[in-house]
Amino acid sequence: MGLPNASEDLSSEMEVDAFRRLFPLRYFERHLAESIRPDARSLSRARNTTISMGAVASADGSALAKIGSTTMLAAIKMEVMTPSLESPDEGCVSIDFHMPPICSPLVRPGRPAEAAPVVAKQLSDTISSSGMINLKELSLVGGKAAWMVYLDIYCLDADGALFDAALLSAVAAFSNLQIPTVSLDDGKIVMLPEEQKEENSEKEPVNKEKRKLTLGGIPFSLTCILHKNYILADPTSEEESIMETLVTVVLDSSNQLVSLYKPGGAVLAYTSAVQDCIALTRQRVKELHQILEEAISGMEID
Amino acid sequence: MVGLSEGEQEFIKGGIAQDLRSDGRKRYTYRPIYVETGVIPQANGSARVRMGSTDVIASVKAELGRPSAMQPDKGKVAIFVDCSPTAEPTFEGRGGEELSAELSSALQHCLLGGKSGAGAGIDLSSLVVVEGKVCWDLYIDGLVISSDGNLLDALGAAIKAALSNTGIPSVHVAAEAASDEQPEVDISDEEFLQFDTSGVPVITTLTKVGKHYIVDATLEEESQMSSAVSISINRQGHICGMIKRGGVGLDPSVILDMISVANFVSRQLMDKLDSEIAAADADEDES
Amino acid sequence: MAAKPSTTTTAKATYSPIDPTRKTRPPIFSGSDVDWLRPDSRGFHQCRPAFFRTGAVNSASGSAYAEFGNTKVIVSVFGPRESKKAMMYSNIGRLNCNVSYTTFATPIRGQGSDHKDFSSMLHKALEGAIILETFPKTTVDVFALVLESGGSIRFLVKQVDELDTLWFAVGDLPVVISCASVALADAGIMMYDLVASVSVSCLGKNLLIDPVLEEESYQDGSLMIACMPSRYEVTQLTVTGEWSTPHFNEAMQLCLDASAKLGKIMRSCLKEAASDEQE
Amino acid sequence: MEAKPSTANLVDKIVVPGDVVLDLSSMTNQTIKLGGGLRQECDSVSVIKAGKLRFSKPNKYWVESSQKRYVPCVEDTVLGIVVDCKADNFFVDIRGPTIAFLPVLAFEGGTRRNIPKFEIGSLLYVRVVKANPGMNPELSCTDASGKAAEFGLLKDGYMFETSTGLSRMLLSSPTCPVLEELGKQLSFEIAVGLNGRVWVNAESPSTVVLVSNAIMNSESLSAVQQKIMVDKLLQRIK
Amino acid sequence: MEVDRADGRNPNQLRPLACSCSILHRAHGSASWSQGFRFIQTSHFYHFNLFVFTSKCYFCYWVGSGDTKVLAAVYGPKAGTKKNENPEKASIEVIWKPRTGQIGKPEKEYEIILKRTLQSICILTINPNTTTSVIIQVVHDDGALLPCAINAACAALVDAGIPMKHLAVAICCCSAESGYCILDPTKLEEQKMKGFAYLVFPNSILSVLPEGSSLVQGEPMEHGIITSVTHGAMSVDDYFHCLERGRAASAKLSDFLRRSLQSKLPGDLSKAE
Repeated sequence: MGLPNASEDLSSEMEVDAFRRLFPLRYFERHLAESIRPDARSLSRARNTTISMGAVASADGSALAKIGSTTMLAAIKMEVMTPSLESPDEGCVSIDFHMPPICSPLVRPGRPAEAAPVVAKQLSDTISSSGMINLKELSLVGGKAAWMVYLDIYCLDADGALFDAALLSAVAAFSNLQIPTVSLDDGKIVMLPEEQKEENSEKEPVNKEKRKLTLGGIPFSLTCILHKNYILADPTSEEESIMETLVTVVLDSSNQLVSLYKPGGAVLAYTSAVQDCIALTRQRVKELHQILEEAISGMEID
Repeated sequence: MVGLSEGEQEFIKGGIAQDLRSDGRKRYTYRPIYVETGVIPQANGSARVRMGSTDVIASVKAELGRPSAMQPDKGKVAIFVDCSPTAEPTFEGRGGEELSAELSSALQHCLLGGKSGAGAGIDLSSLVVVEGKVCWDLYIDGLVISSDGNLLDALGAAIKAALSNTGIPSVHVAAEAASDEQPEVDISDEEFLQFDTSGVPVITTLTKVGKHYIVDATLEEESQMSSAVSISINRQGHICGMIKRGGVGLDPSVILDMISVANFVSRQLMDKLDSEIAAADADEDES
Repeated sequence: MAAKPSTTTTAKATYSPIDPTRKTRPPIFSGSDVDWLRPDSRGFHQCRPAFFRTGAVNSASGSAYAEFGNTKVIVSVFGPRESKKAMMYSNIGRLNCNVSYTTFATPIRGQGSDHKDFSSMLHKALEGAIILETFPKTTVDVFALVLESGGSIRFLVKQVDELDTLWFAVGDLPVVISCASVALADAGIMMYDLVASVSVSCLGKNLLIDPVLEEESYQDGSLMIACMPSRYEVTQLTVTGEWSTPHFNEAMQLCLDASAKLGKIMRSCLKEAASDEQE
Repeated sequence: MEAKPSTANLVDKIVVPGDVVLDLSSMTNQTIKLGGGLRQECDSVSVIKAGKLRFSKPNKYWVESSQKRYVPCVEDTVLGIVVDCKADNFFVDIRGPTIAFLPVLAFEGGTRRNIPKFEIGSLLYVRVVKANPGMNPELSCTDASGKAAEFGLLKDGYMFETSTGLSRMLLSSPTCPVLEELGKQLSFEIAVGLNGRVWVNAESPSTVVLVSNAIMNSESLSAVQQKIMVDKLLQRIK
Repeated sequence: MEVDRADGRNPNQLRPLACSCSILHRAHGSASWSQGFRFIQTSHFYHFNLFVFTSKCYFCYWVGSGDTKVLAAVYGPKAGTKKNENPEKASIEVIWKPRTGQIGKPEKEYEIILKRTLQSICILTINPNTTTSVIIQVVHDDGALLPCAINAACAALVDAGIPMKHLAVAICCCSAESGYCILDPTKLEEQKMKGFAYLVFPNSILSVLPEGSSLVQGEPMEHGIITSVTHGAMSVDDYFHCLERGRAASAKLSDFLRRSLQSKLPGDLSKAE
């Protein structure tokens, strides 16, 4: 550490805030040398994470996930479709990720953020790779009708680790999903009106039992920054902009590797670093699993 | 946009304060209004209205459509305004879009009434042919040819004149078809139904310059406004819509005062407009 | 019959299985029918419970979250910052507003697009309250996202026919306006006063304050006011439907009183946030 | 893998980015000059552009490569085209990432009173005097001592664009075979800019055409091949 | 053999490679890169193929095997950077042109991955406030498209003379249910397999430094991952297995890349003695 640098000398004279803005990298490296981060976290510590279920009343399933101040709102809407000929007894899941202009000063209306389609693609890849959702469960009437699941995730506040928060909110929204009871009416699927649910007179619901999806291996992810020999878990957007090498590891609950995503970056990832990232993710998966369980049980008590 | 020197600005403001505007009018006097009807033969109805250098055309086109699920006993009306680049070079391309959208939405507010249809200038139930199945869709298009202020009032007047000029073909419905099929209809080429336009309101825009407000502001006067309130009022003196432009806040009592002024002024405007429309229709019949 | 359009007119081959028969017919009530209960069992002159919170979005200069019953809105304020387009020199600041909806804001999944009309109405309601002279040459961006709309059937209608879009649903706009002014205050933008906005629906002879969208779709007329409560000035005013002058006066007074109350709630929310900060 | 390379046996060989060509820790007390395409990283020197590693005694190393794009470098002589005239500067296109500035006073004895007039589109033979990253490069029409030397406007003639490698080859000493052979039989004027622009002028247009073709053909030919190619061309006009 | 591949390759065998540089006249640098041959489609191409890697016998052998082929063109450095880019560094812009149709989400993702990968191998501080555009045209896609595009882009950047820290070689490894893994899959194989990983490594370099001095964390520099993108679930061990195979293959690839770059440069320039 400590290449002779002009900023080194200045740092004692300058105000902390000015130093942070002018020499962000050195500011961070000073912290890293002490194994601490500016927000008082240790290097491997993720930010405080919360999930609240059922945040959107008008959706069939929804959740709000917060990692630090990164906030994601995921909501699921179910629609009916005719399944394709290739897979007549499967439904379909369509995942979209939105970054509205409210979430970050870099996004302007009319111009979608560059990161949005990439995160959306990553999410749908991850969810389909993990096999969390059995598309066969989404079938209503074989070959005739199946559920089309629209999952929309809105980033309400972008402060780093967008993918982690988005995946968490998506997973939580799926565990919150209540499939509406529907009945067959004239060859068309319609929703059973509330008041008829008990009486159940003429129309028999086609999906009486299947009100919840059974989720397979649930994927959880952790994004880490590689910088020199340091590994920083769960970066903020400030950290992401200063140290550009990111590694996102997705593991499912049985510790299968669902994705290891490292798009370039100045730092090369060697075997040991990859192993360290995976180990950190293993721990994080346990944490997130517990947080999710608590959120679900909290929902049931209400 | 209007570029005015400070002297000119003061002149306009001072004139209004003394009730003598730069073109010699008083605060509540309109510029002379000329109405011409039937200017577009292809349309079901059309009219051209000139107020000073402001020049607009409105046309009404009727097409058979299907009533909305929410209101099976009503026809549908849509209003669109287009700003021609002849009025202002900056309207070229997408330049006029913002103004067009603002005018369209203001006209919809002022002429089409509430959701249930109450207060609508146009009786939407008269447009239904077969309830729930066939109705007339009215497409009202406004075109701004030359702009010298007070576009909203001019467009409102032009639409009123165009509607009075509109003939809707009478329709004969063939024998009742099965309940969920579209009935066959026969449109007559000769018989036309005339619209009752007595309920159509007129729009009066009161532009506040300094402490006073004026009607029928020119472009130069509009550039000096602090805010403007457009009030649409019908024959009964009821308010049919209102919209405010310009950022500066208004005291509620001023708004109430404006309404009473508008009530008074609009009656004159409506009489003037009716006589102009009658004269124009007579002209058209002769020719 | 009525459910048909959603499949025939939309491009995608999916539809929402909302039961068409469930649509409740308008609660027909005459002028004397004053005891009729509103869907959310409020009194006619009673607003929905309003809740504001500042600092909803960390990365914005200022932000606020508002919840009025089912209507949930987030507004972020960015700036004053460099103007986006290379625009003409201006010795006063610019205000740029944008309102958009999430795809799940309405019962039927929408497109989640920008709402041009609301954007320009929001702009008009706010510009009179902001002291634009304090940030020359720069822009303040006010972006609003409606997370959930107050339960509307408007978008169902929208799919049926393009012509119906001209029906104006003002429901969420007062919430957006009030929330935006709290967000502006949170961002430290200089303002003459907060802007509180309230709307009133007229059903028959009754006036319903702060209508939900179900009520709005059966209304005979509507009045929306955005005003600066302390200065007692109206910055924006929209009226549709037929009103006699006394009726109009009554509605306006109702709105002004309600916005004064709303203004107090907004003020106390800001005060709370400020005192929290000091501690 | 082949035997471990040493600097000596890498010289005149093709190297690609990332290759480490010098180990400074084993070369203490030596001064080395690094040319284009090399970069020092702590104790080693690595390659950043693909090309042939060159060494000239006593201590110069560089990577010789050829590109279609020119990146300005101080003391390069280039051919520029005037694209605009402003009060203080001529704007000159030198095939670089940005337009270069030629101050109106950067001429021999240049004063405010005798500003030269160049029309837009005129071709100039100029020298790069400043090439700082992030700034437009600055040109001059004088040599280091302030003399006009051969710099200035190129009238008439024909200008064509080649790769930077070819123009460097044309400027190398001893004179490159193609110019050598042409010069033996024809008389012509030539100006070569390191930015890959070559200007040729001669009495008869046919000579200009021949010379330019010979030069353009000579890229990627060996010395012997160049001679044969020039001979063939010359025979054709005889 | 553990597995039969449709085209008769063994699991560690790559499809034959071909690379040619400077194929586009107007671009400042360009390259085409193909993995596998399609005899009929590509025959017209050899007119300007300066470098031909393959021999006749390959042709007979590989007819029928699919090929993935990508053209890359580089323009720049051009003046100025876009908004939101750091003007103190050079910026790299990647434009992905699919073979047919519009650019969609997968292509957007490719663009970003490619951009980040190229950013990490180029030296961005030498030409600040400039933009270098890399245009990727997909000619044919039969599996391992992104690695193919990365290789092509890297060759094109070298051709344009953009300053680079080192080269990059990209490879696709598939992992199957039973734990074995195959290299450079065709599209069919990609779809059949449990999961696959796109891996990008630095090329193996010539170095005058003493043996072992370039080790980082006990591993040679070229074993560090520049980019890793995986699809499908696999066990962690499978991933490391892929990594190992990929590294072995990347040595071959980087040899090939070096040879094709060497042949592009004129054999000897002025040194006529």
